[in-house]
Amino acid sequence: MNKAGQIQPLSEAVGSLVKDGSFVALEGFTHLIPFAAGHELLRQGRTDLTVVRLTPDVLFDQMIGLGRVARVVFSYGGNPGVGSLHRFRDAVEHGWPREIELREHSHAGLANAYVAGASHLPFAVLRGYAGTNLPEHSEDIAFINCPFTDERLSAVRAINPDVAIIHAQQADAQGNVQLWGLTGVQKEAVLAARHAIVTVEEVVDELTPRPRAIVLPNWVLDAVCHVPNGAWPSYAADFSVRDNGFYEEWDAISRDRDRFTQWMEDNVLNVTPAVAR
Amino acid sequence: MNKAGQIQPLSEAVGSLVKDGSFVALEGFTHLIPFAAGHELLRQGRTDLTVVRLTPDVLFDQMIGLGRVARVVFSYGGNPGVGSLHRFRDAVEHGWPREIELREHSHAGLANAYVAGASHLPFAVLRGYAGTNLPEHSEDIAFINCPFTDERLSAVRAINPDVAIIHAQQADAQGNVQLWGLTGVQKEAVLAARHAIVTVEEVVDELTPRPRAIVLPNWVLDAVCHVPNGAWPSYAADFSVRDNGFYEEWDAISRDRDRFTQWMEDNVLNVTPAVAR
Amino acid sequence: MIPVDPTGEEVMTIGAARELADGEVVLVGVGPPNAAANLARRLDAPGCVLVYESGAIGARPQRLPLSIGDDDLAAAAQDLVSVPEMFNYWIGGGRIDVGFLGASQIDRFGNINTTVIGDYQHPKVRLPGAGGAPEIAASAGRIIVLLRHSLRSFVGEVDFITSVGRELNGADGGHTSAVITDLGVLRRSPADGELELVALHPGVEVEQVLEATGWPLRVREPLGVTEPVTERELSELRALRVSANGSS
Amino acid sequence: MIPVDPTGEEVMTIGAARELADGEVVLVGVGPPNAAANLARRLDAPGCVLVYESGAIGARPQRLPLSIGDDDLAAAAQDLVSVPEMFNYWIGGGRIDVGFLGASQIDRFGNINTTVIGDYQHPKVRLPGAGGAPEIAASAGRIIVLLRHSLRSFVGEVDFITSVGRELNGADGGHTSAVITDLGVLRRSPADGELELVALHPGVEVEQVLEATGWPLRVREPLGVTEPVTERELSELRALRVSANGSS
Repeated sequence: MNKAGQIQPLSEAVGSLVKDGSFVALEGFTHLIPFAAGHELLRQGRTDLTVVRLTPDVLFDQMIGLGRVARVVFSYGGNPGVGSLHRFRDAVEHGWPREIELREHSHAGLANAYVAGASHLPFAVLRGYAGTNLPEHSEDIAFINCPFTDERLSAVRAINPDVAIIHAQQADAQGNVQLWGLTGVQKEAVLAARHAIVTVEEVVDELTPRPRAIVLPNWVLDAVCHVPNGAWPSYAADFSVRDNGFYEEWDAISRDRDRFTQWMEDNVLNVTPAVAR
Repeated sequence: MNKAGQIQPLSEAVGSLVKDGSFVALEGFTHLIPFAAGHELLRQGRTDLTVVRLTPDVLFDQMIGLGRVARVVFSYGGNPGVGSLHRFRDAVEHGWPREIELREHSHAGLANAYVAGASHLPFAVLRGYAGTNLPEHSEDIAFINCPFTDERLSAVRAINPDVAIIHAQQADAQGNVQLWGLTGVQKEAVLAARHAIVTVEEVVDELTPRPRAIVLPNWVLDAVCHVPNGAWPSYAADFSVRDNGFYEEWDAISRDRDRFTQWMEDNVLNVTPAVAR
Repeated sequence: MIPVDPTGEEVMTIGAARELADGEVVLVGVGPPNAAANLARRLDAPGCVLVYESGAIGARPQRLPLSIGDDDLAAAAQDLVSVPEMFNYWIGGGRIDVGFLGASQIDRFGNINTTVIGDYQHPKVRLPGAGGAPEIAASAGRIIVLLRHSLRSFVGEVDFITSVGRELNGADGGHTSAVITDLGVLRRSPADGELELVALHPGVEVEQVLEATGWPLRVREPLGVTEPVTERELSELRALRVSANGSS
Repeated sequence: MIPVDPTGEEVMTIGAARELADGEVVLVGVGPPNAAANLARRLDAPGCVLVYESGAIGARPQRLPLSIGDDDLAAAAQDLVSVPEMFNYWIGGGRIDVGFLGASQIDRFGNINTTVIGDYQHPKVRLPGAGGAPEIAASAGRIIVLLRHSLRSFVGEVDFITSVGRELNGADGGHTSAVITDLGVLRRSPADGELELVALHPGVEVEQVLEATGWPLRVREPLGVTEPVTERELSELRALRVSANGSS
């Protein structure tokens, strides 16, 4: 199916594709995290979201702390190299500013749930989960027997988000996208979702194949948006470096409810993003 | 597990790893077909083999025609762009020079059998096979129900060959391998097999990452052998082009049992391969 | 003026090329479908996305690929992916609008046999087998089969169902929606999925088709006639073939 | 001469680094395991292959990675693969000899909790969760846990089993084989898989360990003492840390 994704402003892409209550994947495994797109979604007031990501970090902490998230599907919720996600913990431990529902996986389980979603299969099979307490708290994990060996294995329910949002290094003028370096589960997230938005560091005339890259042709994308530095404080290899200082700073900002709220107003909600990128 | 694959002569690699009766994958999907290694195996007299490949073409036709193959696991047995594999047909239709057992898949089924093998899982799930006559002639295809949706899906038994043999463009001096272009199921075949042999076009000091490449580190390989043009009449992108003329010529050579046998003696069995490559 | 009359295979290939709408995502197999898809891209469907099961996505071959593993095909593609990814994410994932398939036998419901003629265990003719066809047939939006008309190929019952011709659950769409032959065009009945003759190529009589079909073929009224092959279509197709031969 | 005495964490990290044999394939998690594996590579196991769940295979970082997604870590790796491939082909595929894991709680069988302190639905402390640990624990040849000794961490029963500590079917090998703490070394009993104190770090008394362990810890006789930290080990570790700080 040819979605013929076009280059367009981020505000239009998010505005037309993300609704209140949408199931949104914002993927990026330690690299290329789509912060700018997530912030745009917050500025547009979207709420009651189900959000999914293997490694919810500061971006999900921000969304959760503003009360925009009803449900988080995830496998590791920490501030990498720093410690806790305080807004995430506050929501789970004290229901502030609202209760959130958790749908919890291991990385292997959630990655394979995307794989199943991308493959148009209702589930995926893996080892793992056996003997852990994870299955008893999840409707998305089950056990099945191998039809050949009768071995017991785990199964995870496929994930098919309404919208997948990722950040990449490059698009060409037709909206074909290339990203490289640690590419995580981004291909699977895009192919599993009904719609896909990609923000990119730069738009070039033609994509030159790069080592260790994945390509997402425009016909599997709905929108491509030119947003330089759209991963900050995460990074885009060959364009920026990870702002480790900000991740450490976030620990202090997010510990306090009022300071967090004020910071979000000053730095995300009441900010006009650079235009005409 | 670190197999610490070393660079060594092809004759030693094949001699130490392939036995009569071995289950051998010789993979290459329309590109990088390991002809030289297959011929070495024939010269060493190996027989009663179970051989697996998605697209058995001229190489398997040669092995089958010499009576070295007891069983073929495959999904498409033709001479691409030319027509039938006459030795394969003669064995199936007339049992010449011996009966062979077929274990037949679709591409999707066999590719996923390798995926399961590489993932240390006993089976893989896919759509497909439903309504076809393939399952009733296979012990390697079954049907299972999704534990979440109860949808009926097909399952294929994992494949774990004794040895996988592939051809690649490059190795470095430590035996790390890089191949690029159409890479088929080669990574899965190597990772699914107990042992792996790779023949390469060239040995370089250091591998430079290439676009559209896969890398097989030496610790998943048993042996790496320097065999320039080791894919002929197939090709290695950026090193050689496909010898389409030979594939057409093969049609005539292989139609006749005597001409075939003579050709194999003159061109494969009684040939000393170039040494010290 | 067309210098030489089109052959049956040329009429068939051009008829298949006309089936594609611009921008569609097309899974291309070996043989005549390969020519048809590449011809369409040079005619009225330049935005078609060609996908080859060998792993090439968005292939833009400069010459007609001789096999689906052609070097030129890989070099000019938008991306190359592994075969498992191709079948799981791209074909199985439901991203293909049109699958072109060939066949050795086809029946009235569009079931395809590429496995054996005769009994499976003791075949009269051992055919190449399934390849990617079963999953392409099951996953693509619609399937177009290219096949020369003959009693050997158009049979009452295929000896072996390699790929299923119609939706198993009776749902709309999918599976064999059209068969383009050297004599005319068959399409799937919206009512029950049986193939019906809907058009003859110019100069072909309906009796020729019925005689070359191994079951009582339904004829849809009014029976159409396909547009004559144009000079542009034929010259583009022949140029494609010359480029292929030049490369071998 | 060691300029400054090693801290407890340094003793623990160096002890973990000593567990690796040259050439082993090591799955490295965040935090202290990261330092231990990179230290081993600079000491007696230069041929160790470092694998990060972020997708880096054969990583050769020039400085200590701050997170498993460090840019330097990716750039110098032998290869980068997707996260699904990492978990399916490399970790699940059984290619890892040693998995280094951290923990918030551990029990006598090496079961690990990184999910919650307290009740799952109403936790006292919500921890980050599973990450890659359950499958690493289930698939690696052996698991080494790095954890500072305290009653909060070494508990009679973990509040939540995130990763399983011993083979479910009682088979040899696999799962938690050693716990390196700031006080000493615990190893899995070959008989029943329970963790036993096998060595103390120099200057540590056995009572200190027993008091910091929330179950009646078995002591294997004769109880050993680990080799004192060498100047080379300590200076290499400190150089690693300086390089990490210098990069932030």
